[in-house]
Amino acid sequence: MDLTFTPEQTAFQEELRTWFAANRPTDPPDDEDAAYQWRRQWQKTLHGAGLAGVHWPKEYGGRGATLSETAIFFEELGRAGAPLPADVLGLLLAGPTLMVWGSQEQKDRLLPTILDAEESWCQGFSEPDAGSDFGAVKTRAVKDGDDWVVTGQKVWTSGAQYAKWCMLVARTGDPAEAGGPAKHKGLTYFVLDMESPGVEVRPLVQITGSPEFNELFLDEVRIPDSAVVGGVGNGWKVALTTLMNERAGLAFFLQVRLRQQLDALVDRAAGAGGTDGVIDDPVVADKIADLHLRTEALRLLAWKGLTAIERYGQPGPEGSLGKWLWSETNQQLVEVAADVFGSEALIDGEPWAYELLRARGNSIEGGTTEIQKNIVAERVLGLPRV
Amino acid sequence: MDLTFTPEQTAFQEELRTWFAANRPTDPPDDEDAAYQWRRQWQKTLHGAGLAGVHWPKEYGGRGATLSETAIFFEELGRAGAPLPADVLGLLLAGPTLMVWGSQEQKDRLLPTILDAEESWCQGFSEPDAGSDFGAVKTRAVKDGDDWVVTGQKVWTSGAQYAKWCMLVARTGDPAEAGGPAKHKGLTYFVLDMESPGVEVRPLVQITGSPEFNELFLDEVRIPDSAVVGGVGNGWKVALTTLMNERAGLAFFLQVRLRQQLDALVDRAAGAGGTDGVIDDPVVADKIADLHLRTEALRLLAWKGLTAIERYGQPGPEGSLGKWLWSETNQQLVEVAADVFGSEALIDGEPWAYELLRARGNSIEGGTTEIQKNIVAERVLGLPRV
Amino acid sequence: MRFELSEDQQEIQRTARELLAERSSFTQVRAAGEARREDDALWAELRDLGWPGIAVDEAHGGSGLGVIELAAIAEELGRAVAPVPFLGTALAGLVVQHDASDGDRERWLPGLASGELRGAVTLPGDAVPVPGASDEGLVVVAGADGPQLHAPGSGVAVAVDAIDPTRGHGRVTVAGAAPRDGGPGGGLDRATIVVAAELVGVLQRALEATVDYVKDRKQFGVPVGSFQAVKHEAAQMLRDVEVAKVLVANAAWVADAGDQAKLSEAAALAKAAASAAGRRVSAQAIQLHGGIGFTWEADLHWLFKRAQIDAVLLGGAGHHRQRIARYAVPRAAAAV
Amino acid sequence: MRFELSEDQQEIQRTARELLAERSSFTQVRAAGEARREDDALWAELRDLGWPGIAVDEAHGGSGLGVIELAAIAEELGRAVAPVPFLGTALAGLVVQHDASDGDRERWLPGLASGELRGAVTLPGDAVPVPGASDEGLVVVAGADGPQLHAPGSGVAVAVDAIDPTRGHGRVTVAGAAPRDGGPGGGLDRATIVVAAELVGVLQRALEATVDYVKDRKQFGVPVGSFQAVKHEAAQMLRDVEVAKVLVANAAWVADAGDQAKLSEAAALAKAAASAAGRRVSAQAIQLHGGIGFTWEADLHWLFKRAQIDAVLLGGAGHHRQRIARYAVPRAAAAV
Repeated sequence: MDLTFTPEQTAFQEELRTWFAANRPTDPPDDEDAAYQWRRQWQKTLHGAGLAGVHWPKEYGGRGATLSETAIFFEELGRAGAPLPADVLGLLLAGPTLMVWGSQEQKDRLLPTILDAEESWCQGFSEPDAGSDFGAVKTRAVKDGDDWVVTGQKVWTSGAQYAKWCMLVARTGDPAEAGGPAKHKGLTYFVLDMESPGVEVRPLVQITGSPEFNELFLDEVRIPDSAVVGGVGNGWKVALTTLMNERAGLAFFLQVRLRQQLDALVDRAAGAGGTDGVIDDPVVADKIADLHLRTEALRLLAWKGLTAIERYGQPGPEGSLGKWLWSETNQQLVEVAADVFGSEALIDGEPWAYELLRARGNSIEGGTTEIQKNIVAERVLGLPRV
Repeated sequence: MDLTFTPEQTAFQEELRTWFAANRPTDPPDDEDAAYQWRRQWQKTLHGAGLAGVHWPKEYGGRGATLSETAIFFEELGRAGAPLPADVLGLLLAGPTLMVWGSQEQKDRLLPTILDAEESWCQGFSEPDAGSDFGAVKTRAVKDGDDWVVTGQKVWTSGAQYAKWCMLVARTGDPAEAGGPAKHKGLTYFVLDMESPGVEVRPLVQITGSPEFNELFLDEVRIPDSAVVGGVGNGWKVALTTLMNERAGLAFFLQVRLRQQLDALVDRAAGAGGTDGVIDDPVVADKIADLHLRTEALRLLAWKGLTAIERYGQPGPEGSLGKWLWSETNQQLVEVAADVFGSEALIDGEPWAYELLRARGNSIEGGTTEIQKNIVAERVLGLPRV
Repeated sequence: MRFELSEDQQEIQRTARELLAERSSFTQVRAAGEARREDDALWAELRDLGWPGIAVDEAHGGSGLGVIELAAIAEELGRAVAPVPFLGTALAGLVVQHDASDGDRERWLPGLASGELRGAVTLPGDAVPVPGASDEGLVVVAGADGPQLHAPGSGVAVAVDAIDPTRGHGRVTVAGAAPRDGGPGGGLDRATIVVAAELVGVLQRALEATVDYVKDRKQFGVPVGSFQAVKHEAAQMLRDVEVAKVLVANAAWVADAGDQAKLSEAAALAKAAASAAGRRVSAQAIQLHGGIGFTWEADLHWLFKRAQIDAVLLGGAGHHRQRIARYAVPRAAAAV
Repeated sequence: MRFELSEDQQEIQRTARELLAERSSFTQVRAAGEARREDDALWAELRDLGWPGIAVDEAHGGSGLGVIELAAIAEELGRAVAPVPFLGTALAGLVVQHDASDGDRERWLPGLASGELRGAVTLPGDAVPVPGASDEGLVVVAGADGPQLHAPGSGVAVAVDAIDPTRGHGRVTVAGAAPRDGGPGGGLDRATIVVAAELVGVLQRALEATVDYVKDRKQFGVPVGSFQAVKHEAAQMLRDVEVAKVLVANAAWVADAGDQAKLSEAAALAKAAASAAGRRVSAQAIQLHGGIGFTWEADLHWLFKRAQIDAVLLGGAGHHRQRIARYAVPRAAAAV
């Protein structure tokens, strides 16, 4: 056991703290488009300091950070109260996927504009009738000369209104395969230019009132064959690479954000009773202690998972448990907040009210809690699929 | 809405209270066999007052009580701190099943000795590999002249060591049907004389240390054809009648017993803090309030279920929910008790320690909680079986 | 012992349900919610039908019926997330009628019964957005020493946009502790029961919508309702709703039977159960709808948002559980 | 940052596991439990190997290793439900070494380190059956003003038959409140961590037994482990165990790193997590075994019973959560 950082890691952490303190962004504008531009500017600032893609290899313009350093970066980003860069999908998902599967031409064209926030990305995986079931993808791509002609609908495409590119999975095999035993075989992974004719983006408003996601409609959109990633019919494998990258660094960011929310809640709960820096209501204290315990466990689980990956090349059970525990903990936190903060958590426009509503999505987005439990039972405990 | 008793019901309740006050049994002996005889004597006392089978029709020697009166009987029995009669399986299960399915000869021979506690019953439904799955019954009965020759094993047969008769379900059809699509077709319901050669009863000790249940081994036991109940191959239907009777009155008894346990716990929790008749620890108070709420809900659900049966001839969702809620509540209660009572709940032989261990069986016996939830989802909410 | 509404009570409930199915569909709720404007036409119609005064004494212009009938109507309005200022007005009527002075009764009840005057009830020291509280209406702060009545124009209520946009809310900041009991005449207890009844209606609707959805929606080639995890979660929702239902029904009956000794305990049990179920069931409804359930379009959020407010209005589950614990002690002492 | 045992620590754990698989199988545990007699031969063997003194200073006859190594051994003994008086003796060694006077160290540590003297630790005001507490051994009552040491023959401990029959317990009734912190030198904190570690071992075994069982056992023609409800319950067991594990590992590391400022909080987190998991996981193991799990024959009950005692020994989950809340406040104040 050694739960301290190496001198190099400590130096990196201190470098980041100093840099974040000096470069903390201003408060975000209220307007949605302006807020996006503000986060884009933040990414450019990070890029200027070589911090936009710390985990990217140096050959692609990154810093070549180790997994631990990447974790430290996301912890410090969260701790500084700074936002994620604008194109987190490009930086965490599209970029690493292209590095593995992309052609030289694709890498040369697409990677540099991710880092410098000149072109951003969205993800076209989910469909209205597919949900968590990748094999049910119905969006069709039919070869026509040197192009593929694509028609279909995608949902939950966050950032689509700002994206130049889309990671698109479509069915190039027999449509009858959808949902069948060969359902994963006929899938192909494309890079879609969002400015192509036939692409339509419609905002999908959430229960928070914010259009955080979009629906994406594709009507006979032409994609050149050169935009296929990883070969025709290989889309399932390529998409898995994308999905595997999804939560690596984010787990650290989310865990620190949870810690910050909890600290704000504890501070208020202690102040509210207000005698001597303790929480006067033992029932609230009991709940807050449990939140504190879970949040600390999430931090430790994230680091334990990293040790497993660094030493054995594969994650332990920590990763699969983390998403589930995080979403549940965040949902409990906002409910305790509703009790402690009263009105503030129930009045439109107040940050805690937004959190109360937004947290309901935590156990759905990025794989529902039900799916996470299946994964833990089947892949970690080895229980039979049926 | 009318949550009061009719004058007749109130009179019956008062009659019972008076009678129980005058006839409260002595404390039970420690020895297991002696305790059984004590409960048998108690049933004889009840029978002497016409109270052994209040729900039995008058033609069979019962009191012909309505469902509400039967509920009142079990509530008052529990409230008096009195035990259930010794042959609760005969009174609640075997008797009512025979009334529906038995031949005149069977009724004449078997019903009177149930009421007067001269002969008692056990239930041979469960098997080691069947558990909750009736269709997997493997005990075989093969016709040989006028007899059936039965070989197999049963488990969870409580009271088998004292029983004269056993409600036995065995497979008279093709053994290959077990677990197959026609799995319920080849079952037949027998009355087995426990004194027959080839019957062996072995105590099955529980985690409490008590042999509350038994294993029953049948080795070429001969049962006369006249002991078939409801016809060869009709065993599934007959057994369902038995199962439907299982919790009718017991729900009221269990609910009142839970209330008594909770009152004892509350009394102690209030005394422990001991200032002014409140529970000083708000965390304990919070948990106890929830137990109180659940116990009160169980009482109301039981009565609501009775209204549904009396008015519409079929139970509402209350019955299926009751078993699940009761077992969970009782398990929570014993854990709170372990916190409030300290040592007493963790020392062998102390009543609360017995309860702590015994409660673990609540969510397994009589259909596991998982099965109860399936039933609620499929039969009450109408969700698809697959 | 008959654990169901009488024929007359069922008729009231059925009529309310049919009217609101027509007049407060999700399309209409959406129109009101998105505009943040209550449905004045619907409110006028309900006033004409005498709903606001259903439990107000006939002497003061009401129908003189009981909490059972009022709760039945509140449940239907909850089920429909009706965009009208009914709840606050009805609650104020209960507290004024049972806990206030004769003079206050004469002064305020006729207006509340006709719905001409809007009302709202809250606890002192509470910071919850209060449905119906506005400077144009009567604001009742039900304190330990009985209700304080704040007349229209008193400025005690400040309008706020609560997360439930289907009716108006106000913030009422009055210091003091919430009363341990339920009002000198049981008015606050009755009001608490009616909030719980509205909440039960909201949850019943959320459960039904969820069951319909999971029967219909397919994933991995089968209805999602055939997955055991979904089944068990739906079963848990039903259990939560049923537990709240029987405790609310019991409390309403205790109120109308005039059993003052048991009223506070029954009301606390009803609200504790409904509040706990309120958060769990409305959240689980979204969960079992998956991504769709998290969209504005899916209409579940109207239910979720109203449930969040009702769950804390006149005290949340924790507040009422502390009250229940106090009632449990003498009860146990008597029994043991 | 390396979140796993070092090679040496892994070697200690592996050796312990192998030895106990041989010497404390369920057959052997059953023999001891049914006779209510600890396994003296096994205890002699463990004493020869120096286990009781693993974390006692070399100056006092121990091996001078840390809480990490001791916790690794305690975890294995828990996994094996070993019928030996190890736990109490090791806990007493920790408290005497870190929280007692030099004189007491010299007087008591050599005997505890060799296992010649048995020990036990409990909190004042607690009524839990204390593993190892007997009139023949040293009984430590870790109070708010430091530990009170009760020498053999003091009569402070009365032998009781606890529900866990695989080792001896005593009832120690000393008035007073449990300390808010974890001993003047962190000895009580370290002892708390070691109880949590034993508990984690018990739970890990319960989880593994359950997973094996549900993979194997068939019902309705398929392994019960293929039912989604069973899968999800098993997943929850794993989560509970993993959460407890990382918090125990962290606390042991904080103890050995000598970070006194963080020790009490880390110990409280570890014990709160392990105690909560202790009840849930051991109960769920029985549940997922169905009827079989409820039988004496199935051996799960040895795990369940030890888990019940460990869950409340040196404070249950609720006690430690109240402590955690106190540590959370200054932490938040510093951060916000």
